[in-house]
Amino acid sequence: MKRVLGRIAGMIPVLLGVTLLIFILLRVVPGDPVSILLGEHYSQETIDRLTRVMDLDKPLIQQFFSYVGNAVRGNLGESYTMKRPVTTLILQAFPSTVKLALMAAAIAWVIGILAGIIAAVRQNKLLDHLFMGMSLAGVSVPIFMTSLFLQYVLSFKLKLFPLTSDGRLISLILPAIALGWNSAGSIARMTRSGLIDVMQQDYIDTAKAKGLTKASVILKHALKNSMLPVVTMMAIQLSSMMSGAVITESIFSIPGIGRLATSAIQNRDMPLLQGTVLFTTIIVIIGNLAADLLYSVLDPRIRRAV
Amino acid sequence: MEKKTKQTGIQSEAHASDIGEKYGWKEMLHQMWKQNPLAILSAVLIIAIIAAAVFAPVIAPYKEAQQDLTARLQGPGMKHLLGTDELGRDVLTRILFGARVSLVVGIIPSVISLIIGLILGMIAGYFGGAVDYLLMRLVDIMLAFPSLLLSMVIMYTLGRYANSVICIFAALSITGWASVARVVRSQTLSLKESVYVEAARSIGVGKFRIMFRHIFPNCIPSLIVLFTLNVPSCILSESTLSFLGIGVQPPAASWGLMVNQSKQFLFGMPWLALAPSITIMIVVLAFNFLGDGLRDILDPYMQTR
Amino acid sequence: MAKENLLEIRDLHTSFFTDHGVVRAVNGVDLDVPEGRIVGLVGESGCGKSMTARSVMGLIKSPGRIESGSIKLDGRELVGLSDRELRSVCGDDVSMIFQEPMTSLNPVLKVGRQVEEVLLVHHKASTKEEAKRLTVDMFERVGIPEAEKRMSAYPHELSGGLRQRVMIAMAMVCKPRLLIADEPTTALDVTIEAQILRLMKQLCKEHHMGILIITHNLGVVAEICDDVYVMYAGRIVENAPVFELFDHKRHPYTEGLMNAIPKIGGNPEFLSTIPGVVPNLLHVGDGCTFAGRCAHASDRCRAEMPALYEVAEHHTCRCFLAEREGQ
Amino acid sequence: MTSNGTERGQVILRAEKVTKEFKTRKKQFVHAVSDVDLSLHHGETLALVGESGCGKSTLARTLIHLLPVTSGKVFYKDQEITKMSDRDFRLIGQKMQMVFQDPYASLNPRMTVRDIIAEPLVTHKVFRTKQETTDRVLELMEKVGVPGDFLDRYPHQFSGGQRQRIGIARAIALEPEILVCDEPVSALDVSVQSQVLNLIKHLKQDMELSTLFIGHDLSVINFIADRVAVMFLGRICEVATKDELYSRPLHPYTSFLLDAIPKPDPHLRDHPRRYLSGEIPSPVHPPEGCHFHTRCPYATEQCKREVPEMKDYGGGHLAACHCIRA
Repeated sequence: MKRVLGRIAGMIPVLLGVTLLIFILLRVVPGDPVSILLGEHYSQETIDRLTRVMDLDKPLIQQFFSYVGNAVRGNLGESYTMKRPVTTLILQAFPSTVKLALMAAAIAWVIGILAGIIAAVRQNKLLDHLFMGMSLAGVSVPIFMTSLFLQYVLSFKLKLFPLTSDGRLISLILPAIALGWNSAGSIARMTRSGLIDVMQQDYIDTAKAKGLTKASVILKHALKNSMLPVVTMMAIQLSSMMSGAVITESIFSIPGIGRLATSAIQNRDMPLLQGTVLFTTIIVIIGNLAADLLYSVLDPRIRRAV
Repeated sequence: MEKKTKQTGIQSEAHASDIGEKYGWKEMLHQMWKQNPLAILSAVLIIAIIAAAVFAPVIAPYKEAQQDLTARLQGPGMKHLLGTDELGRDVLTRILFGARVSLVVGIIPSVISLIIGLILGMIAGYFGGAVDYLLMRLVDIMLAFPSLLLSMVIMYTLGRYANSVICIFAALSITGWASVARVVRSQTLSLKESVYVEAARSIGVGKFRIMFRHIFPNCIPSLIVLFTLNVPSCILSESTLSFLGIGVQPPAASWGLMVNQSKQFLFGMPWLALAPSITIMIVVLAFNFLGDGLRDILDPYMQTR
Repeated sequence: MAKENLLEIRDLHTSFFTDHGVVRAVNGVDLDVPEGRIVGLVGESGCGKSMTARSVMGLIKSPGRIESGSIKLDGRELVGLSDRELRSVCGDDVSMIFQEPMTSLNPVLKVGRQVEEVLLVHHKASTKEEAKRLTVDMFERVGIPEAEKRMSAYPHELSGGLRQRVMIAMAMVCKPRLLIADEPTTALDVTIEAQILRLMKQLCKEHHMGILIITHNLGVVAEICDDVYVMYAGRIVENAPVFELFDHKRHPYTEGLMNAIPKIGGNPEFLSTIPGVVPNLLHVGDGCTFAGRCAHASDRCRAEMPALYEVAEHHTCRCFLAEREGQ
Repeated sequence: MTSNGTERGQVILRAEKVTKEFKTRKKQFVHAVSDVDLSLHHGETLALVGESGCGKSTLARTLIHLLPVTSGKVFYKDQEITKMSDRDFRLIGQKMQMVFQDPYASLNPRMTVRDIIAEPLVTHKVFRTKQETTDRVLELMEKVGVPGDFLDRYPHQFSGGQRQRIGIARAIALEPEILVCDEPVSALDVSVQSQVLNLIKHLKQDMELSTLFIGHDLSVINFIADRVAVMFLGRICEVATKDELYSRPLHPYTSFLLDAIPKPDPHLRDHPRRYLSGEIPSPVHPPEGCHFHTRCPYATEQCKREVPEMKDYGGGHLAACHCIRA
């Protein structure tokens, strides 16, 4: 418990750093937000008034702290273009992204781990080469390409799935496959190398000498040890999945966080961009924390050391 | 060799009399060819693509921006091997010229992030203490961002001031150095504890000499591997940014941008999107195969990404 | 001495097919372990002693494999058995303990469970409760204090000596006929080593089992073995009961080895040494593998491999010098 | 080569109440070395013996300034070196060199033998030209018995014994006065071990080295040492000349240790011997009083409370035990 609290406390500087970094990156564009807000025709007077209202005349550090203060209370400002609170927009978009990410993660984990185990067991045999080639291809193919390919073949040509998202789960299957395919590759490679590494350990010899057959050696002794590093992989996967969601959501027109981010960039909507990036990053940090804690629950060497 | 003998449990003491063997790069290439011919083939392919990019003006069938408005959106044929786009530009020519942008964008940010990551990682690992703490929190912060979103933010900010290719360099370097720093730091930490570094200290070798003579050379194998695996991920990031329309800006051409421009014709003329996509895939795959092969040879203990 | 042989190894060849060539790690080894005796297999690292033991347990890793020969346990041939058949023997009739107690136990499983598992696999216990009871009992027998409590410890929570005791408990819990111990005390401190050796001796006596100890330490051999095999570069070079071997060593290698170790009591100015290094098993010629380091080597030694000649009762030696003496 | 006019038998390195603690990640302290007094005389080989984790390697490292002490003082001749900065220590440091346990790990795999042996010479700018350095390296290689043709080979091309010879060549390159050998033969095979032990003994005689030899194998120490210090859990419990110690051990731990060694003579196997029971206590929570009392069959109430003082039992035979009746 102490460890959990310690880890949560350790998150705070990272969270502040993340906020500060986004803030600096976005606010080095002076005066910009106002002109975007007003469009083509405006007077100097209006600019000044708006600048004051939006705190843009205050020193940056003060702006930062008022932004953090507001953010903690759930207020991420108001979108320029949609004229609605950023928090509301994000909370509306979030469920779609969660659904997409969960489906993609399920696909990635099931395929990745199974392929990894089979490849490790059949090391240097045909199946191993086949799976590893496929997973390397999975890592190497741009997500937009998988997405466009699936869209063209399965939706456009074969008409098995809707072309774009319509809110039904079935319309999320293709984007989830496109997104999960990529992660499945890295998970399979990690699982394979982890399992092969564990199979070289002395205690595997012990297990064989005890009289366990190959299958039970793998299931009872090797798998748990080799899954430990894969758990840490979850966090990294979460981060890249969030990146991938931006692309798939854009291609399949899913009204999720990624869509929000792309449209914020296209419309130069600074508060919206700031809000979505901050929000996704926090999700990733929480994911990291969860993976870390899970790791320490699974590994007795860490668990008992507390 | 070392690895093999370890596996078989026959220690090197048994091989004492074959002191004559030397392991030069030729031996290594030979071994790699035996173990992993795909990696060598990939290296050849990469060299060929780099050459094609360099000599694009010579080998391309048309001029870089040559438009033929009478032959727009043609399918693959004899005159245009891979067809033409909506402005009647030859797709093959564009891919060849696009290779210049895509490869440069793949390589330069990798070099920059490698250098930054190496320096900061070594400093953090070797000096430890507060420096290490601060640098590692910075790395945590950088790694917490989904990289595409961070690049998007950087493109958003810098996009108005600089050429889009320069912006991509910046964006990919800023997002790329942190993972390099983390690997270098952990290597430095373990090397710092190694007996031969202690031996050097016992002789009286100074800190900086230890860093350059003992720690840095032992990091090189993983740096080579990191570099070969960073290039494809930069190429992927660039193509993704360009695909979303916030990367390379026309008239410059990159493979990602070509896919972006052909998106609107996807259902009618899929080959337009297919050609640059497949090019990206092949190049990235080649780099990944090479990186994998190099890792097996140079650094059997490095974890998969 | 006419006891029944528990383990009979005949002309065993185990080789590794590496990229650089074939390494003949075990090159025609004959070895017997009779019931109720402790047999030592000594040699320096890389001589193939561990590979001999691992061949028995089917633990040779790729690119190695048993090429030919026979390994009989209680008259039953082990070479050529399927994985499933071999596994039903291992841990039950024959079991093994390893050199590194630190890495030989699974770090994420409780030690109690790791021992219970052997009983369940070999159907020596029908319920988990029974397995647990037998395990606690075994823990007490091998001298693990607070056995009940230690059952739920993880390996990293135990000291090296205790871990090795857990390994021994694991190996003994099914009451095997034969125990193979691969450098069981090398990683331990002397005071702990003495405890473990005493335990093994006692177990051998109580269970009337055979023990094969693989070691490089002649002290350990002198301490607990009844019969000794000396191995060099993949071959047995000398075999004799322990007193016979130490009192009437015949092979120049055995002699060199015994003279090379510093002894308490003796105060030589310098130690006698065996010149040179162990030959590379990748390139062994036709002659005696020890010829390059042997002071008595003749042209014949360099051209031809001597056979094992019987020099006394139960004492064989692979050397042309012994051939002459033996006749 | 009588170094700086130091006489044989004079104290060259001395530890005074040296204590070394390490902080673990859990903010506990590992008491690696506690209150150790020890002196190394010129020209002698002093062996430091004990089981793993007793602090013998740590003690040796603090003596030659490789590790800072937590408290206490170390003197080189009459100069205190404990608080010297690395820069100030440079000159004295040349006089103290070390040979490491693991010949596989102690040589940088990416340096050639030439670079490895030349490193101390280059670091301390002993020679002006490369040729002079190379000549010296070749001379050193000959001295330790590594053929000069192997100058540009890498460590992985050598056997363990040869690597250890290279490590020794590196350590004697600066003609040190003090050589610390940290279990230099425990990773080697028996036939190679004797070669390396002979080499160390030769060099010691040739170069008038004062040697601190760390080991756990009492028979190796019997061969190489003049005097022996026995350590248990961070404290020295007995110091005596080799002959004294082996024939008349005073501290119970020493005699148990001597009893425990498996002797390479089967005729001795049935001699009555005593077994030390129990395990070595943790250096994080060492027992109160005498550290050995938890395993000692003779322990009294006094042993559980008071740390025994080191007493001289004649002829420089020191022991720290409450139960010795002199």
